[in-house]
Amino acid sequence: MDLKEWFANRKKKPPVEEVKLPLATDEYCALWKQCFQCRELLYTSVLIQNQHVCPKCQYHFRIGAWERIQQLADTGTFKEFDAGLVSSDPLNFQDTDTYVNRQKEASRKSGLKEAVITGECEIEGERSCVGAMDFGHFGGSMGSVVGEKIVRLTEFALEHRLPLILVSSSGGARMQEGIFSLMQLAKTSSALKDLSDAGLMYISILSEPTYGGVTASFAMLGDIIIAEPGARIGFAGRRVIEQTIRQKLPADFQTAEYLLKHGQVDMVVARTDLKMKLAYLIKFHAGPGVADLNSEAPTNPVGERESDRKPVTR
Amino acid sequence: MDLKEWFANRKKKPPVEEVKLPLATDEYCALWKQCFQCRELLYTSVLIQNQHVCPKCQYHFRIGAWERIQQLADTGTFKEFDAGLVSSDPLNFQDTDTYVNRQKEASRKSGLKEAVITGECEIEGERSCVGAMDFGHFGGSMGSVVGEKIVRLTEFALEHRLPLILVSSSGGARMQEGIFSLMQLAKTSSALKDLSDAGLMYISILSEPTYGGVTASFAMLGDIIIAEPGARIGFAGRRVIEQTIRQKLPADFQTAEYLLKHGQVDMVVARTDLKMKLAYLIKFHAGPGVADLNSEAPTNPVGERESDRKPVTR
Amino acid sequence: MTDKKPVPLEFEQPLQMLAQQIEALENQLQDQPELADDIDRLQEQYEKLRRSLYSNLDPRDHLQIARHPQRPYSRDYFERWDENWVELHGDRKGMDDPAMVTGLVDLGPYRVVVVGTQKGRSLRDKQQCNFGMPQPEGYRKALRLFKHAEKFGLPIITIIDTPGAYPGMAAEEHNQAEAIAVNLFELAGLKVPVVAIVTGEGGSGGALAVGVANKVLMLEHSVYSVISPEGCASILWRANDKVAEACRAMKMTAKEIKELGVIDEVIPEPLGGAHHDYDVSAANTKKAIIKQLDNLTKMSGADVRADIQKKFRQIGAFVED
Amino acid sequence: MTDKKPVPLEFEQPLQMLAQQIEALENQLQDQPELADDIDRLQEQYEKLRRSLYSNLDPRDHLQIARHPQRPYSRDYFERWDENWVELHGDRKGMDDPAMVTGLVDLGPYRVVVVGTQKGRSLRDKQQCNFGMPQPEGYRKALRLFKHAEKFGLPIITIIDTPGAYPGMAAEEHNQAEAIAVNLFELAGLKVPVVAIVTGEGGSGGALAVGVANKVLMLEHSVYSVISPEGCASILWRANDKVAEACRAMKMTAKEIKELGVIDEVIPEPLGGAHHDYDVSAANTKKAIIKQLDNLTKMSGADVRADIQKKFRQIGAFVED
Ligand SMILES: [Zn+2]
Ligand SMILES: [Zn+2]
Repeated sequence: MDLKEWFANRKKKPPVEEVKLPLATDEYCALWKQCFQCRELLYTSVLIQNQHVCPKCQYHFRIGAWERIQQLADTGTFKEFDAGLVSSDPLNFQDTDTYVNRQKEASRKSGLKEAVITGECEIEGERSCVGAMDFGHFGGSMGSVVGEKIVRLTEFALEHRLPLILVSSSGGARMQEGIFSLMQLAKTSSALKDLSDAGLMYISILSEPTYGGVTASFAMLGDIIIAEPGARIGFAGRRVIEQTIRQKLPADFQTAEYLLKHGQVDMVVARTDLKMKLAYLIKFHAGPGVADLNSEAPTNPVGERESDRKPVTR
Repeated sequence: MDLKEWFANRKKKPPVEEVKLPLATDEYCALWKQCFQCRELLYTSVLIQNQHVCPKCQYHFRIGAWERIQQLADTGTFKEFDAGLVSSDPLNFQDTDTYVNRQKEASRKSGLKEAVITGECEIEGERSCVGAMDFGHFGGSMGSVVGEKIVRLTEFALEHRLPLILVSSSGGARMQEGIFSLMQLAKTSSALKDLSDAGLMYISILSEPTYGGVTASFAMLGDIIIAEPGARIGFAGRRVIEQTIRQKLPADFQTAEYLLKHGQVDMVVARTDLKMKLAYLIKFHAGPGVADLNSEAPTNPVGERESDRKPVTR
Repeated sequence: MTDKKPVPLEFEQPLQMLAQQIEALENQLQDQPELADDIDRLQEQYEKLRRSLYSNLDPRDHLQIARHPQRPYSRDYFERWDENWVELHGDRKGMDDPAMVTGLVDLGPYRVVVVGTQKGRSLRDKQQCNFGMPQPEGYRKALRLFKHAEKFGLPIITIIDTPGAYPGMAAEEHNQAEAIAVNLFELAGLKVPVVAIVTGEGGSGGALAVGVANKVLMLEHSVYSVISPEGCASILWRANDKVAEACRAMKMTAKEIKELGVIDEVIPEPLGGAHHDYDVSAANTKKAIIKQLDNLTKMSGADVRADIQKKFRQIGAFVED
Repeated sequence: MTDKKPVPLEFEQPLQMLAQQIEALENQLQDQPELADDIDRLQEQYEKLRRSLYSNLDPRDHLQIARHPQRPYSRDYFERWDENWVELHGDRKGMDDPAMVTGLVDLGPYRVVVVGTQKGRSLRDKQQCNFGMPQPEGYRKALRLFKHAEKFGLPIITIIDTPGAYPGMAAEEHNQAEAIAVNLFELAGLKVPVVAIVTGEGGSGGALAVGVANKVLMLEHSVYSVISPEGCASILWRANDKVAEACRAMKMTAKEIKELGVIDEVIPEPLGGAHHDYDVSAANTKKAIIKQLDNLTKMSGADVRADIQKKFRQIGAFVED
């Protein structure tokens, strides 16, 4: 079934209400899983085999950061960066529970220390810097650690002149770190400006869901922006908007396909094609870069394939 | 009467149909002139005194290139450039009459050789490059000569690091020079790109009417864009749009005020205030320029007034 | 606005009652001269109470002052900084967002480009300004002026007083997330100095979109937060009556944020808040800006850029194993 | 498209009549073998007429071929230049104009960014593509891709086949004049080479918005003009039946414009027009592009920019006293 058919079928179904991600640990325990969209019962092992995409209706299940990295990185090539970075509690924040307790609970559920995993790896042989967010950890929210890890990854990419790939999945900035969280928007965007001015490539991948401060910073700054089918992406949440404008929004509002139609993403790519597409784009853009353009005579003619370059294939 | 009142009054009147500019030569002969908007009979000498703005309703009459220059330049400071440039007839163009004959007729009516006058002058003591178009000559259309004169003026501004001011009034590109006329859009825009990259200031003034190829090139490329009250400005003409979309357009469509509301111009300035406003803007932007920003340490702190700079006044 | 009497806020009730008592006594003073002493005593008490009240404000009280309907807005500052300031309009692409005011201001020693959010004063103004919530086109208008400033080597001054971006359908369709992100990105790469002042509410990404600056200043009673306290209360407490708690928890007042090292300076306000004296508020902010520009304009373009990058690079609180 | 029989144009009527005669005779050939000679003679006559017809086209005939509903469009070329080409979408600000197609193409020796106007093939496509008339957002989408190309040092190939910009209300409100002007401005400042090909109609400023290039090529039967011939006839002759005259007067055919020195090369088409063989048309254009890039990519970024500036600086016809 191709994307068009899948999407056409999807429309016939009643809109799926708020999808809750099952806990990653439970997921591995369960033998069976029901598709949120077509209601088909699926063998968990088959689902994993198909990169957590329903083989029947192409529904894209939310996946965690490690699954994402495993899907994108060539086997055995991923080296994690900054695994030891953990949040402090700069505001001594407490609502109905303390931030410290909530952090513990988040880690217990996700098995992660923070909502992003960063590192370097090869993608079809192309050395790259990759960061993947995990909505299962604290709603994928961005606090100081997420900001710092993304900036360090960006700095590494700049230093080693590598392409940068960030896979977003986030509810937005982390309230419990208050103004520090807000400033991570500026911090990450600022690092990306340096990367961009050096002529390096950044591909942003938006997965279900990407909202708030993450959308309003690095997620929307890709040289190329790719969304996963059906992913919901926006700045303000659907419910907040409906309350504000006092009217119902169209069913497909803020979906990847809606964003494509409204010129906000370059393409919608099925997860099962994502790795090959990324590799193609990285190879395509591996050229002399902007630095040569400012020299008197470029050593490599612009856009020309180097004779020893690997052939571009998909 | 302020602008708002004037505009409100204007709306009450039936929309003025295609306003024909009286011949410049006739204009000086006539003792009386009737306001196109409020129908008041005005002494021509009073009207000239008031810069061709109706003292009663503030209607801005179309003015010629020489009147414009006389209004903007400090007395006796204007030096014309390229007065000897005249059109050739590269296509041997002929419709119901030859281009050669139409050129002669245009010059007879306007007293001009071409639809733009360019040169340098002082504006409240600020040395500037000024070009003014004349709708009374061949509908202010841009052919090779208009393009060439504007480019030469721009190059002079670049060489001498002077601000550039262009006052547009045009029906668009000149059909009789075919593809040459179209290419003047690229030619003028390209020259302005060089000027801009050198950190120099270009103020575009849009006067009644500015359409087609002139709007789609230099007229819309000002660092600051000023429109005259009531001036009609657009790319496609009102009638063509109405025929295409098969509906009536709002009465104020494509007026200066409509463009202001739609974010297309920085300000609408009455002709009687234009010179002072221009002088203020030129002085305001006379600073170290972008070149200094790229040096290691600017000789003039950015934005700081030089001690010997003339005070900024309006 | 300064000629209108400041409307008292909720927490100012005791002060207002005292003021009414004093007024009542003063009305009787001609008939009963012996009241003079009482009045003096009450006046003293009033001044004491006033000082104590404003030096012991709860974060939520600051929020109320920051949102005071008579609070001076961007235009009030621009007009007072330079009575001949020139407003520039539009994003050049279809919209002139009244919630984002931009123009040219002559500050005396410096000519600057100003960019500020605008809430609107009259009901009609408020509606036009969308209560200070810019549309994506507003952020893009700001960006146009940032680029203008850079081209001509003019420093940029921004004023922040916004609940944030607008949660509307068209705003999402026109990609407000991108509009904000691109501003953060471009502001961080400018070669002219930027000074931002939070004068009222600094709400979320919509505030930051004009807030990435070499120096960020806050007025004494202004607030700056990652989410509105109402939003925070409703999400974390699931209760609308926990706004005061949310205000406290988020540490959103000028003093607290300065202590956290996120901003550079707190600008004092007239006693009772900026709306008690527009002229003094404008003079204070102008003075603070000029002081900052005196240093920033000594830097080269490259240094200005490095400075802004370094500033935000450092912000964050974490532990490294 | 190539599997569909080309629909004949008005001026091709004599040719078609001859073809029908030949077909009729061929059907009788089995019964009357003596017809073979007649058929051969007619075939010969047909080929002669065909060559003579296409070598003596009136400017208006070229216009008709350029506007042929089966004419290959941007997507037809991109697909044939690189069957794995990647389309990129959107202006990032609210719209993805289908009338402007953009993406990445691997030409073999060169990787390039492609930008082309698109007319649409089916009725639904045509409507979505607005009959090849981009909205301001389409020009801005193109600009985004121009900047992308420059950042990554990729040459730009543009395809022009558009009646021009759309005379619509929203297009004016969204400032299409500015969208076009800014593209002219920015294209002239790029540090990567640009090659533009007029493949069909090159209509006015809307065409030029993706046509400011180091090398401008035209297909043999394509046209390029400052205004549509219909517009020209209606304004200058005040008569709708003077289109052929307008075509002639404006000198809008590839050959004429090459002779005027405004373009660099005329690319031959399959006999009868590009729609007779998509593959050959794609191969011809690809070959022409690669030839141009072989030279252009040897230049430095600064030289590329200087070259494009110089190219348009020179265009114009005037006399100096
Ligand atoms: Zn399913
Ligand atoms: Zn009048």
